[in-house]
Amino acid sequence: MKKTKTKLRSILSTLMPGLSSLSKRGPSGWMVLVGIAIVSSIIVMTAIAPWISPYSPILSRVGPIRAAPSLQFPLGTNQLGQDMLSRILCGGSLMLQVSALSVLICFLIGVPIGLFASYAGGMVDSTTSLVIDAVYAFPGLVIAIAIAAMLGPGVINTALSIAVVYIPSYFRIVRSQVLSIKELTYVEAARAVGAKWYTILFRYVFPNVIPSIVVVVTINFADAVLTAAGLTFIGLGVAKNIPDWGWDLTDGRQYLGSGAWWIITFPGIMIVLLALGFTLIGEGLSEMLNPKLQR
Amino acid sequence: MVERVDLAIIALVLIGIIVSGGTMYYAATTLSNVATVSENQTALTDSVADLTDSISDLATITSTLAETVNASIAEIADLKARLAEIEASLAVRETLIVGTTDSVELTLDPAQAYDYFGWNILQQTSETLVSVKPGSATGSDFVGDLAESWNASADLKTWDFNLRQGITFPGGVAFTATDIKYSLDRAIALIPRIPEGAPAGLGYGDIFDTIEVLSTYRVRFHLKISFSPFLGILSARSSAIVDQRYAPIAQINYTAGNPRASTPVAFVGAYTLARWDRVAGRDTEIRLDANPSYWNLASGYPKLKHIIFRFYRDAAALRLAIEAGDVDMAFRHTSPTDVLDLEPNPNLRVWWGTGAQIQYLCFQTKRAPFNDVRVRMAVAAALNRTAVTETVFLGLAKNLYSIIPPGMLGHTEAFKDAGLDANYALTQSLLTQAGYSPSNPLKFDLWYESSGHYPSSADQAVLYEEAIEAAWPGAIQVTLKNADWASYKTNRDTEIMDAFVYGWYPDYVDPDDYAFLYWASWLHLNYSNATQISLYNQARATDNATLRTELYAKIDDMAAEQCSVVPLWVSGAWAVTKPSVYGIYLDITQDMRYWLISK
Amino acid sequence: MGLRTYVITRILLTIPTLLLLLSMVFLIMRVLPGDPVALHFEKKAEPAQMDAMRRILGLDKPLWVQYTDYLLGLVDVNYFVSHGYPNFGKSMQTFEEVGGQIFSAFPATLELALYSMVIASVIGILLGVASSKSYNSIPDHLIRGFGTIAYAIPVFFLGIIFQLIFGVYLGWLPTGLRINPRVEPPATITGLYTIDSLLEGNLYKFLESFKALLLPSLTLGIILSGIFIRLTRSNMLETLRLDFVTAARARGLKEGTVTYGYALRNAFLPVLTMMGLQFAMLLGGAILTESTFSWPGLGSYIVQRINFRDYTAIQGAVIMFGLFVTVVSLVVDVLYAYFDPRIRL
Amino acid sequence: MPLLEIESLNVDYRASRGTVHAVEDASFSLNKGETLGLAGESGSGKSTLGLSIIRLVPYPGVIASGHVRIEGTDILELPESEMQSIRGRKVAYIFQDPMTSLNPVKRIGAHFVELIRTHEPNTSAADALGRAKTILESLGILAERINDYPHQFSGGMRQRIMIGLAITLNPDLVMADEPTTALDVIVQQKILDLLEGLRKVYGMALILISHDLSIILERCDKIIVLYAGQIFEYASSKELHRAPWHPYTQGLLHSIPNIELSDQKLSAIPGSPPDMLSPPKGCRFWPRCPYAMEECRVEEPELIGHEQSHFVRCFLYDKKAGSHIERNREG
Repeated sequence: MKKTKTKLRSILSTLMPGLSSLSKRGPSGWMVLVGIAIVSSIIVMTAIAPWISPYSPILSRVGPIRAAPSLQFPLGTNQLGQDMLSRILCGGSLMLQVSALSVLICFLIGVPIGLFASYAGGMVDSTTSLVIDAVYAFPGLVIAIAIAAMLGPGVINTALSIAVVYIPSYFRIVRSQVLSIKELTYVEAARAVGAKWYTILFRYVFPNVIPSIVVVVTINFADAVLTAAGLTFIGLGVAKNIPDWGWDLTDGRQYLGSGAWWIITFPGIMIVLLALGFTLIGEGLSEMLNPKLQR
Repeated sequence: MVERVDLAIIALVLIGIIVSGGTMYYAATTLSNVATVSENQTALTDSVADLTDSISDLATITSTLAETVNASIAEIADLKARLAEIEASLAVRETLIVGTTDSVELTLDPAQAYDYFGWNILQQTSETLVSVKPGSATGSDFVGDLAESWNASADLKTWDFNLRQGITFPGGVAFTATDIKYSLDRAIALIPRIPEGAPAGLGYGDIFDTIEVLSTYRVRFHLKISFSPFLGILSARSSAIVDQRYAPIAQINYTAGNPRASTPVAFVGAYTLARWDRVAGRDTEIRLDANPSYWNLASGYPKLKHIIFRFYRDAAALRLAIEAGDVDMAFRHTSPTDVLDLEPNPNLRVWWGTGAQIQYLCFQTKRAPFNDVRVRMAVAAALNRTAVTETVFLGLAKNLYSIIPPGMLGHTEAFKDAGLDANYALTQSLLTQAGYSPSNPLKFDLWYESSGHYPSSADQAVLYEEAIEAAWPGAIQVTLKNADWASYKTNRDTEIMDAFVYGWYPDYVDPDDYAFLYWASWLHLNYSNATQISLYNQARATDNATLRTELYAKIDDMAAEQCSVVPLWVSGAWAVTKPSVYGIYLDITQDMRYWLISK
Repeated sequence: MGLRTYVITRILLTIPTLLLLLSMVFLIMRVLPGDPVALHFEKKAEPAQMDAMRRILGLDKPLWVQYTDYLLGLVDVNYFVSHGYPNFGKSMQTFEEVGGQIFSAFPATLELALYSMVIASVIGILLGVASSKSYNSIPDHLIRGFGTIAYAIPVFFLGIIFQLIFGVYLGWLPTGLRINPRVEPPATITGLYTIDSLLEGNLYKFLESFKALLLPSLTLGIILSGIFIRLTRSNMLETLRLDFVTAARARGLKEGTVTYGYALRNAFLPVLTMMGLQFAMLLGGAILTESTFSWPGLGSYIVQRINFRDYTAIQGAVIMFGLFVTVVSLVVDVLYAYFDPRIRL
Repeated sequence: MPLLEIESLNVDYRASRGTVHAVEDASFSLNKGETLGLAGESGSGKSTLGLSIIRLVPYPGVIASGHVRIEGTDILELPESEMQSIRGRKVAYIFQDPMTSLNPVKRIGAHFVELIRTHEPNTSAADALGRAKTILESLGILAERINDYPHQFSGGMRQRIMIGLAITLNPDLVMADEPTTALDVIVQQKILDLLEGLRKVYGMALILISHDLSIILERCDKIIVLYAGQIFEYASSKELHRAPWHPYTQGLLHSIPNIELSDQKLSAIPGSPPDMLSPPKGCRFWPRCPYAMEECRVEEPELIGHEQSHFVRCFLYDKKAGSHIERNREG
């Protein structure tokens, strides 16, 4: 246990200086480390997949249909006789693209709105809050489904439909932060010496909001992955000729009854891992950044 | 002093306790019943032994004896009662429980219903003049139901029917020729107000002219056109006979709000609709009871007293249900994988039949690349049907080389004969003629429907794309695109799809209901062909089978040269039942005739 | 501010929110590609027929008329009195009363939500407390691990796994539907099968419906418990470090009293609020759970209706969902105010 | 036998960044009815010392070694259950901030009832409530307010309630940790007087923990001066007041305004307490000590005593116990 810990630490610290400092931050630090490890390894895997995957992930009948895991096909084959291992290796890209895109969109829209609206205060603030809360108070998936159906399949469209769901949480966190920071003495002081509003907003307020945004971003990553999987499950995924864990998971279901557990299990595990990685990072960070919990 | 906040936690936990507690209690009571019975019996034998040993405490023993006996009798009676109650609630005997993933789309009014399951239920509850003989191979040999005999004029424009006598509606009202006239007049009259109904869909307006009651039991149909498949039309559910009392001529179901409120339940069919529950626009329970005044009772139909339908969301759920024995029969749809997987199961029996559902590839002939017939033909030649039927449908669907499915007259192998199947050499030569090459590749979008309207359409699309691109590596670039059914239809009408896969399900079993697909206006392919149409109309106007066969064959051959629509495959048909169930006919009509089933 | 006025104002505040939601959905639906009219015609559809259908569906009117008509329908009192539910209009696909459809589907969702909420809160609170008590020790790490993983599992994946284990391999529990198909559903009183069957006094039916309910609610409950564990834990950790907890210990009170009577009782309030906020998410999960378990609830209803572009149905369902969520959050707020002596209403 | 006897007690804080010796080798004893003052700057470990007496050192603190004997029994060996019965009944603890040391969602009465019935299970709730009422009365709080919630009371009243809770089961020892710092000056005196009075009435021993030496000087018989977790000086308050030995104590005394000395120049101790994670080698005070010598930087002085009444930890005083003649400061 201890040995592996130290080993992991040394590896990581060579990988990226500064990470090792995390490991000094107790369990929460470790959560972040493990999370980063999982996510980065998945990213790397997906990146090099084309070179390491034994077969083409979309080529049908490279082996028998629904063949159980064997030496030739370590993770078996699916209903089209495609090699599951290759599909697992390549299948992450879609999830990663979608989640990354949606997070980007959320960030670019949610944060500015949150900053300006809550800093401006008054009518602007209250009206935006009303709209945002309306969205927030509603089962996100329904909206995602509706919008996904509206925009039709496609990476960007899926990302958009997910983004719409998570923008509110950005707005809310930013708003709550800004409202508290606004009143802090040094901001008051800055205002007193006649600093411009944008100076205050970006020089004083924004930097203080960042930590809590980082947490939301990571959690959002996890949720985006899960929501993307959910949309595919409902049948709003992108075209089938791109390997995707979400699709395999959805397809696999109808072959469970006939005992082909491997079609669904492995993509499922991958999705869980990816979401888990992001969640770990998020939770670790949020615990570190939560002053009330620091001892 | 009870603190308020306690309540919150208590409340939370309490609900949990109540729920689990309830279960515990139930389990406990039943178990204890069983236990005490056996206890009492052992006690009884013991006490008998004691009796023989000593007479001294005879009194006590007899008393205990009495007690125990009474007790056990009471307990057993109690258990029996419970058992009986349960059995009664299940009504296992004479009941067939059918699991399905279907649901009545809208209504059970013949003038409006236009979905497979709705028609299937109607077929049990209603009667038509004629119907296809169960097990018919071609679907063209008709037997009389309400009609005893019939004959058509030479020009196929006038049809006379002699009706079966002594048939009564439930409640004893006699069935006569006026009911025929009434029912079909009603169907036609409602067309403008039910534009989506079957009579509109089957074009009753273009076929029927007038209906004339010759006598109580004779009726004559005057048609606008010479129409050979007229018996097919009459055997369609939209021609079912309704009861004037329950189906007023002006009645449109959805104006009544609740479709059940206005659904004519009293036909003259083998079964009557005893119960129909819907939750959120989907069926949750349908129960059919045997019709006591069914005209064909004499010959022993219907065989079963009750048919109960259970509704599952998807094939996976349905498979689990039939496997677990929750239902006696699973019909529409267990997936090919599942049915093949279940076949060896000794506790189940799989019935195979003929399918009539077809799928075909459509080309948008309005614009490039598919305004060039050579390109259409090239892609048609690149299609690998076998890959799909064998891989996706595991051989349960059959390659289709003619728009008319096998078994029906006029079915040919036109596209195969024209070499339009996995014929990569042909593809390459045709594309070269059309000026395409790896340096100037052919690019187009291939669309499929992705919300489950068609079976495993995504997997099919993947294979089609693979085959097409493999035909001439580098020279063909297919972009796979998908849309859910609603958008798919819009895309069809807005003509944005270069090539797309579409399906067809027959209204009546006759080539007449298939052949027109090659130029069907509603596919928006901007393809029309006067010769084909005239051939089609000729085939309509004659009842000479050989002549019709030739005509349809001609249409197919021309289609293979034009490639506006390329037939892909025809579905198989199957039902899974418990071994005890028999009397299932899965013929080309696709009808499930429940009155023939027994167990 | 008295409790009543507070509640009333809150209710009044939900109206604009719902109106906003409705308008958004109303517009979104109308820009969705796909046309409820076309969906009624499998093949031939002459323009005349299309127009007829469009008239029947009331889609021939200009948009704002449709909108105002819809709103007027919603507040149609006579209709409400006669039908027992507001006038959501008729389904554009089945022509049934949307109100009727929704209210027939809602109990299923309610029952699912209710049980999963109970499961989630019981698991979440108990484990959360346990892990906060054993801060930074093995049990703490284990529980947190469980919580984090539970949060990261796609709800339908967990559901399928449960179906596979308990339904297929062990065959203990049904894998779908609200009650065993061979059993007559209980007479509808509340619409919640478990409750109705108890009211009927039929324990057999209760057992059956409970068995059917177990897997879905467990699936959803476990997923949700992940969050609740985290919330309870962090709030407990904060509270456990407050003076009055140490003070209580210093007075020699039993550890149980200190943990539950002091720490949890104070930590519970923020957890309660968060539970309220999580409710929307629970419903989101319910949609996937329902389609995994053939659960005939509002979730599968809305998914299916979106496929049919059934405008009225979706609008109705959205309002229903929104109402559900807002009511829950309202209840939570009131509870909070009621339980926390520092807040006086 | 003394009421409380502490022997070479060590308390560590095992933080993730290293171990802090919050209390180091503390030994002293306290007799029935005596009053002891624990003085020292914040972070000097006085609260930790106090809490370790009832075994409530907060996480991640642990009592590393030593003995805490109450009436001869070493409480560090006791099982938790017996420890619980000691807390509140034998030893009571009054916390610094009355605003946060009552359960905000419990009524005042509930606090009392709970306390009484935990330690005397066969008292009826009614009796317990009665007792609570009388105690409140005696503290000058109206009995009918027994059903109010903490937030409805002022700080001073809450501290009274805390004191009330402390004395309810008239314990042998009451510890008051900065009982007045959170309150304004007038109330402070009232509270302290109240405490004093009650102590006399019930004859309890009192440990008064405060950063304010003046309060301790006027209220306590014995005084312990803590610095960076170590006892620097331990003497009777008279002795200490007359002749403070340790430079640190002297510093503290100089920083107290004194009415008697008219021409007193107030002076604060330069510098600030050390970082406990890496305390200075040798004497922990030398960086701030005006008399720091070579050896102070190298080795750590021990607590040496003359008579049984005065101990000090400083090289200025001869290791040879007995002589308390100060070495010439030039040397």
